[in-house]
Amino acid sequence: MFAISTLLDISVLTLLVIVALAMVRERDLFATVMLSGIYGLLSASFFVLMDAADVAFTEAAVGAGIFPLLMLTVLTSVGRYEAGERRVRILPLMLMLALAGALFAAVVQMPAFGAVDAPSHAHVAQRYIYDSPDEIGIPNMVTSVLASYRGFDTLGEVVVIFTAAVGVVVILLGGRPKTPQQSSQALMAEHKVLRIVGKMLIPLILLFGLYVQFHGEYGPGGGFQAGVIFAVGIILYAMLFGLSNAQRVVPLGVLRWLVALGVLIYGSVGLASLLAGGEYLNYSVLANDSVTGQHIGIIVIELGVGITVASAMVLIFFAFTRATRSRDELEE
Amino acid sequence: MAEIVTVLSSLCLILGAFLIFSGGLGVLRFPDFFTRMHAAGVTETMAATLIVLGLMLHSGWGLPLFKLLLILLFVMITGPTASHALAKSALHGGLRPLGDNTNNERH
Amino acid sequence: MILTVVAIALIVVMAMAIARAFLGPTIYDRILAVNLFGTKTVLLIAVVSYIFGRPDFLDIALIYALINFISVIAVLRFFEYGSDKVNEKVGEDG
Amino acid sequence: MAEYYNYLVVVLLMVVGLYIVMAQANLVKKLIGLNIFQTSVFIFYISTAKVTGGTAPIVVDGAELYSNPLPQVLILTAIVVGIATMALALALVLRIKRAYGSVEEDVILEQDKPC
Repeated sequence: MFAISTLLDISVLTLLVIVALAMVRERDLFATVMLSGIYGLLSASFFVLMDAADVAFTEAAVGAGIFPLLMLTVLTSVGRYEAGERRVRILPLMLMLALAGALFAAVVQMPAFGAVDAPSHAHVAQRYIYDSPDEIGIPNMVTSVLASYRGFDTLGEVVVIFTAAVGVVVILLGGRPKTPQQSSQALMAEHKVLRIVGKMLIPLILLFGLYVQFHGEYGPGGGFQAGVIFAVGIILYAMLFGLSNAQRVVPLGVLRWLVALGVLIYGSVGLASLLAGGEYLNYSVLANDSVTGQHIGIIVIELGVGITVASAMVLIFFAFTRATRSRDELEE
Repeated sequence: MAEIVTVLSSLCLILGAFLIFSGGLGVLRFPDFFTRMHAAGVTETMAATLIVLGLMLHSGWGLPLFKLLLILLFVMITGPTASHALAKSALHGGLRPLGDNTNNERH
Repeated sequence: MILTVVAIALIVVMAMAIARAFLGPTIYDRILAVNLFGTKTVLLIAVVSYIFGRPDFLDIALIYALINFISVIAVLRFFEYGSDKVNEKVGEDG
Repeated sequence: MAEYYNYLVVVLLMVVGLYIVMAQANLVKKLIGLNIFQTSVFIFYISTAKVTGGTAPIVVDGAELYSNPLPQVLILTAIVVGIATMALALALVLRIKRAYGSVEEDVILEQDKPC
């Protein structure tokens, strides 16, 4: 069993390097984005091989789903081919070779890959692994570290996502929309089969998102993953039935409120625990029994994370689509 | 009884692996898009079904079985749909199969 | 043992799909390769979860199956109905 | 050699990503390079988390050794933050395209030159 996991590890990593080199050479940005989709899938498979189920979950939805999607949207506006000659630049190449040499020299000084006694496993990780099932009372250690032990850090991450979404909206929806440059065309009207199958899949995706949201304490999952999956469901609807229809379902104004609401929910849990006499984001004081308190706290803040992530992703997608599409298409 | 299930499961897995490999070979070696599409589309659904079926036999009753069933369902619905949409899109985009003389814009 | 063979076959086919994605020659070949790659990833994760004895990982395979379909739709949508700049040379690229 | 293979690949990917950012003029391509760079960091962290013979850090009967959950938590949030900031960068690219009519670095620098 050990041998096969090493073999898979090495082959997946080799494929990753090959794909990355292919991306350097490729002049067609469209093909590069296709390759980056493959790159996302590969790195997610690698995370599965490294036992990082939750990370693989997120990378699957982000690296293989949303990242190529945003890139493609941008490509419809900036054009498909790179301009100019492709030449090897000597100075960056030399710099990179020097950097690679230095990093190689540093890397072989590290504890061997997979070493049980590596310093990074020695300190706080032991507590997370052996005490968290009793202290927090949930089996998924990644969720307990994310939501409880490092709750303050996660609050910061959620605020970053919120800020990025606000930034995208300000940058893209602030000015006037572009002048029309193409005829209006019924979106995906040619693909009746796709529309029908998509219509069948959307509820399943949303349901699966909810499952991931609330099952995150027991299996891989949680607010970040669920938010992205939920967003993907709504984005699928927007792609199949047009942006204006999707905006009728989730209007931009509502999304703007939701992005803020998630952060607010997260922050209020911290305030609630302050009021109950504990430290900020110390959920143990939320109920009589500390494990129950942790449960309540984690469910509520994961909900906040899910709401912010989902609405931020949808908001970003809507903003990009509006900025790259012409006016009459929006009003089809 | 247990042996029969094991043998069946192995059979499904091996057959699936073979189909996957032949499909991959077809995608790599066939001369034009539509033949490659054929190689991928035909083998993909069958191979995925066989492998998931093999895993289902392997796993026995429980939640994993249900999840595998869902995967099977998704793969069986989405695979052919994606192939159909892709082929249609290629035809619509002006690509013609090899040996099709009705429209020679690519030759 | 048999699961190992299946996993290796999947890795080999993934490599073939990468080769096709890089070679092209048409954009549709690349989309086909990405789609093929996605299905193989779903199967690889499912098989690996049994090799490792952790069927929890099946959730990940499930989400891959969904995402893979969506990315094909996305590519088709933006390729067919994107701006003329994207469509300028349908079929032959590179 | 095999026990350092992961880290060697991390270095390679990092260098490749950085090379794209430095040497290629198209802004979208630069962002793709940045993404490769970013992923190499993810791979580095997740590799350090792996313990030989360990299993995923979700409590399961009969498992004694688990991989380290801490790097996984850091990377899990970093991925989502990464896509959010990447979206911000892409939004800037769209605005640059609108303002300069191009996303090639040399063309933009040419236009910015004082006459």
